[in-house]
Amino acid sequence: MSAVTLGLIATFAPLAAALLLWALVPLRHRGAPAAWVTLLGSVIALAASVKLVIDRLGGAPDVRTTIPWIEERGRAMAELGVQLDGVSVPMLVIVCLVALCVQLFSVAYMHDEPPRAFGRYFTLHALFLFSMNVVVVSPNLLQLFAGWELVGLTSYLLIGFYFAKPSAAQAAVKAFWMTKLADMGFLFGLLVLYVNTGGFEWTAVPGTAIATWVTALLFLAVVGKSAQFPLHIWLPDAMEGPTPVSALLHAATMVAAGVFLVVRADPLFAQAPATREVMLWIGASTAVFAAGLALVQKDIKKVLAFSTCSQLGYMVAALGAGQAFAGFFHLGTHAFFKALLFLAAGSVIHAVHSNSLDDMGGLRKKLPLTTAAFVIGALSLAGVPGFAGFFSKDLVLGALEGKASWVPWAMLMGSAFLTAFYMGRVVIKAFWGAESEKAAHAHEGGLAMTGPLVALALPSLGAGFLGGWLATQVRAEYHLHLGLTPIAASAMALLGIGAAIMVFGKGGQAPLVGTLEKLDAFSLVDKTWAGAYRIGLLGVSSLAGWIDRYLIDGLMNFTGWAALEGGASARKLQTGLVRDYAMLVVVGVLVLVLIGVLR
Amino acid sequence: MNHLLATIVAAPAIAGAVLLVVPSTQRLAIRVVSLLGALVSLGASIQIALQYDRATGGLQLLETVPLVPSLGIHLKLAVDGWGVALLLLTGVIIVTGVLASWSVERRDKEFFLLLLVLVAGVFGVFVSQDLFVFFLFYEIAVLPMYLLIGIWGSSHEVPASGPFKFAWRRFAVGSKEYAAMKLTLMLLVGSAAILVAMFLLWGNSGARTFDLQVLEATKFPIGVQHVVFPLVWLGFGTLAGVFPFHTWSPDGHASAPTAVSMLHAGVLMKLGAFGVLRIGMVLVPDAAAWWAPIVGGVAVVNVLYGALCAASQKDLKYIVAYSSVSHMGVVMLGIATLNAAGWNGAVYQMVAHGIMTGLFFALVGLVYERAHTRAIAKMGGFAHVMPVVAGFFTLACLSSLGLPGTAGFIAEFMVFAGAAKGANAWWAVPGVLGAFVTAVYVLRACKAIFWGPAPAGEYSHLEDVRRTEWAAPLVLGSLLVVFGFWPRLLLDFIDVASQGYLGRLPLVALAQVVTP
Amino acid sequence: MTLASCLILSAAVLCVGIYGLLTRKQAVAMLLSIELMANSANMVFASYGHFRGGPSAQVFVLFALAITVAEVAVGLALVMLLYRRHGDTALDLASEARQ
Amino acid sequence: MTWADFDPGFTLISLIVVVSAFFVVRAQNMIHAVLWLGLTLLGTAAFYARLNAPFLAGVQVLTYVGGIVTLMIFGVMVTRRHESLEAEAATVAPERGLIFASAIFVMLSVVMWRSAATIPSPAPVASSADLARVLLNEYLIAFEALSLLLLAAIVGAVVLARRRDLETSPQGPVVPQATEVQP
Repeated sequence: MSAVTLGLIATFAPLAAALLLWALVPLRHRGAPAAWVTLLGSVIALAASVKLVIDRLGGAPDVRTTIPWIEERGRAMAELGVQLDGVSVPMLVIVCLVALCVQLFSVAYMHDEPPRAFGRYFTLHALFLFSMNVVVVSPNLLQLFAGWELVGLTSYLLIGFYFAKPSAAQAAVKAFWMTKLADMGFLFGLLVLYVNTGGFEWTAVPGTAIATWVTALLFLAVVGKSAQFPLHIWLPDAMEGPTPVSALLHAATMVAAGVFLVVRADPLFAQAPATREVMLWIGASTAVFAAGLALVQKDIKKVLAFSTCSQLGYMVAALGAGQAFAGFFHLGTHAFFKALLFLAAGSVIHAVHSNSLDDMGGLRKKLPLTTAAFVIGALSLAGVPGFAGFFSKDLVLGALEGKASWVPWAMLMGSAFLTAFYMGRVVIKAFWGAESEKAAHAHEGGLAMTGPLVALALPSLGAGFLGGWLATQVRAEYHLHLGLTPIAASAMALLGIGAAIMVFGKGGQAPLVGTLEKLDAFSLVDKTWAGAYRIGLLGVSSLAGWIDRYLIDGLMNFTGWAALEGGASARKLQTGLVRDYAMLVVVGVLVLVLIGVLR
Repeated sequence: MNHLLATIVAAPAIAGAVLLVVPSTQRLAIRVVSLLGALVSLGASIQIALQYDRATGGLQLLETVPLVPSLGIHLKLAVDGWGVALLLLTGVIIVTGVLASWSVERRDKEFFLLLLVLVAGVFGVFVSQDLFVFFLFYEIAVLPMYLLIGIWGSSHEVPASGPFKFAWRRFAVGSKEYAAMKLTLMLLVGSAAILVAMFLLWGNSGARTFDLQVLEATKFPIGVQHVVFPLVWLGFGTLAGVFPFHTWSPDGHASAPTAVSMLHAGVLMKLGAFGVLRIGMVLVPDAAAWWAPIVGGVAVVNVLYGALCAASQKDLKYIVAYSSVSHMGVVMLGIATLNAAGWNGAVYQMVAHGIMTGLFFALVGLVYERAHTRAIAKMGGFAHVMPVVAGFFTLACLSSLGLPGTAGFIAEFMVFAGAAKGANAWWAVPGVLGAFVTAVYVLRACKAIFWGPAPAGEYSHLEDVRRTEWAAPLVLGSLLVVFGFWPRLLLDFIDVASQGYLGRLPLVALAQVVTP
Repeated sequence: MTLASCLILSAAVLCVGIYGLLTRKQAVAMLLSIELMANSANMVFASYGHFRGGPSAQVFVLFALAITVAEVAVGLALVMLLYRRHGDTALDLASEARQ
Repeated sequence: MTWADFDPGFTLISLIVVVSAFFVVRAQNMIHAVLWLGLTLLGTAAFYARLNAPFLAGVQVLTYVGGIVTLMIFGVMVTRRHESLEAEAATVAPERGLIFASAIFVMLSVVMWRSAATIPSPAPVASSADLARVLLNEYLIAFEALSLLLLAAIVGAVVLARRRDLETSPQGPVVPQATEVQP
């Protein structure tokens, strides 16, 4: 099979599953069979993408095929297609693998849902995988945008999966609005690019000024999708969705689409140093800011959510530093260990029926496998040498080393410490310490739950060693070097873990926690956006509504009123007396004759 | 020469005539006859699309019958690419509209009769190539609306307020009679403007003919063009909801019964935009090029202002109605760009919005029929009892906000790309902002109606879609997605027509277009 | 006898008729005033006919006479109706048009 | 205009016509008013005779004086309210009428004076035979249309006047009048 066919299979197998489930209502309503259909689609997609990787290992070249999508004056204005190269093929594998693991996990995790909801859940999962693959294989920015919006849609629908809960409904809408707000940047960027280059190619060379505009606008969308400051507020709320959804969409793949976009559009971004500078700072500050907030969350999923923000900040900072490969590599390893962390957290939540860290404790005896998985994920996330996260984080930090300003580098170093520290907190609070009341009846889930954990733990351990191969794929330089950065980073990770054991091992509190908690509770960014929404949008819209009803339409009513009133007063001329009418005739004659005389 | 175009116009009219002799007690027969008339039209429109040669373009399937040769009036029917797309839209909407109004109780015979007359007029407009006949059909399409809303509509109250409060005592603002009267009067004022423009064209054509092809070939004096274009723009534009002559639309669509809202917002508003495009832009291109910045500026107001107004509404039907004002602004924006992308987008948006708003109104009608309320505040959690309605409503919302994969995206994207390429690139900014505001209000409404805890009390036993009600969501929903993924189904027709007509625009306007 | 004097005579008759129309209340009296005015119009016709020659003017007078007769017939019928309805012939009573 | 142009016959006719017309509109008694109208119409007939239009004069006497005046008298009698006739014949707003009537008179006089100045002198007389020829050739269609009008007037008058609660028979006076006018 040709590479294009395989790419198409990887993309459309999940869509076929989704369509099948959409059309065959009884199948969907049965529940369990729907899961198998979706899983089958994902397996096919994964198989196709693995075959692609094998082919590439065998030296298969990059391929790119397009067909016209939108036409203008008989010429293709927009195209759809498949581009399979060193960026999209590894990404395809990552996405399909994580998705398959998460779906498999979901079979057990969502077991208690009513069959209809279960079917809907898996239909949406299939749709998500399709949308994500559309993003991954897209040969141009327009198709990427289409997939981008579609993953946004599935994210919206999956966050709102428990739509009966008002908080979930609110979170879904909020996520959609925030990302849609940012996506306006994407659309504007596309328009600017189109006007100036006549296409949507990321290989275009429109000149620095235009490139800066385009990339700045695209980056706006990245800020929204990848939950960077100050548009990150939707991501913690998105944890209202089922935990596997958080693992797949809001940790491993969808939020990483922003990073993927920048990696893809690297040729464009390379022409816009100003944009990169902004990215560097925003990424670094998000990394620190989110890591700080992760420290004080009581909800295990929210810790992970803020951690995702923080790690995405790393990637964005690396991209800003001009090291697209570092960001991409971190994206890959992060996808594995963050999905692992979320699924392990899901396993915990499934066992204790609570999200709150306070309800957990001492779970390592009840849930040994989950504990092992979570710890592997946490160590990887913390960047302990040898784990996947170490290699990629080291690359990110190395990218920043030696930049004009050392501040971002220091910020990321600081947040590396914080990362290890807050992960240590979670591990200790959840798995060590005294056994909580709810933990008493906890037990491991079935094979469907543990299997994916194992499957994801392996790459979390070892994916770091694939960096070399990945670098050849994207034609980047990659070599491990022993310098200041790896040593400092390892030290930070170990220090953080040590500090966590020292502080939390005895049930203590970290310094500054009070301040951070207040900061978190106050949630300034959230309030600012809410205020902007209430005043800026609702206020203006009610004003517009009032104007339309009472001024514009009022004016129309006034016209009608004036006509009616005018008619009423004109009617007074109609006395009904023949004599008066006759007199009017006489007056008329008089006027006519007068005109005749004077002429 | 076959008679497909005559068939498409005549089928609803004949069905209407048959309805006259069907006794009003035969309720099923009435519906079946109406449905047959609609189905024949739909079939004919599909057949037309199949027979139309997309490679050649231009006017095809010509049929001519002289009516008043001494005045240059001919019943000349032919169809261009735009017409094909809009005929398909009309056919789909009328079939689903008839099925959606299956449960009309009161005076159903007259209801279906008027519906069929109306749709015959719509078909007539899209296929007539004689200005006089065009106008005649236009009026046939517009006028039944008065009765349809006045008799079968629904009323609500609008409290008196504002500087024109004193005018309220003259009208029952918000009642169906008020809505019907306002709609009819405003559209008739528009018609009067069109009539004047029409006779100006006729008088200055030299040939004393209403034949559109002859008029197209005529180079009108610039002075005449500058009088004709604003008349055509505002005359037809009133029907297309051009600010500030859009206020008939929210009240009219909110008061109208389901099928009528579907047809009116779905198809009739397009007549207005089609008129501006086909008469204004094509017949008087020099003035059109001069006026385009103004048309586009007003359209931008329409997009953003309509969206903001929709965001402030508390009545479900008003939200949908104002969204039409906003989306028709996108159409007018596309028209004003004066380039292929914009025009293609405008016509595509006509179809996309027609399907989308038809779906919206069909679903709103379903909800209203069951819950007996349109106030969003009273609803909540309806997805528990009517999941199918919720699903399709969400789909309509997504197309409305221009999500890729739905027809709305293709249309809006082309319009914005056209605007960005055109002389006034900034038009794209409020356009995209309008799409964002749309996202806010449609999803908020969607959440408020369908999401949340399962409804209790009187709403706990609302039924989901059943029997003929399936038609509108299923057909229109699928088309939204199909046209969203495979735009060439329609674009091939639209593009060939746009190419043909664009050649007529003066070079000044074309020179402003940045060609990459 | 000049054309001018003939015309001024007819103008005088016309104005007397107008005066009557404007001042009388009785329907019959108003009809009489109208008759005067019609008569004055006929006089103008006849005068011009005399001074410019040709039979056309006289033909028109004849026609006008016949039309006047028709008018009086219908007018009187209306007066009868008015009388039946209101028991009076004051035309002011027939002012329903105001409502 | 000199005394040589003074035409006593015309002056007399003028006086009769104007004065009697004045009494038509001023008479308190309606019967008197109708009779004054008869005198005006007779004066007009004499005027026609002086204008060399004897046929017109004849028709004037026959239809107007003979027909219309009779009809009017019937009308007055039928609709008469015995007890309050005098009061109802009263006039309203005589000043207004006077002002408008005299204004019109002044205007018309000016216009007519100017217009008359353009017509030089009396032209050859048209005989009754000429009249008949023109009437039945050139104006035949108008003539026939007129008979149709009269028919319509008759029917209209009958329809209007005839009611179920019939007290008097109004057809009587109308029908002979209509037949009488046929020349």
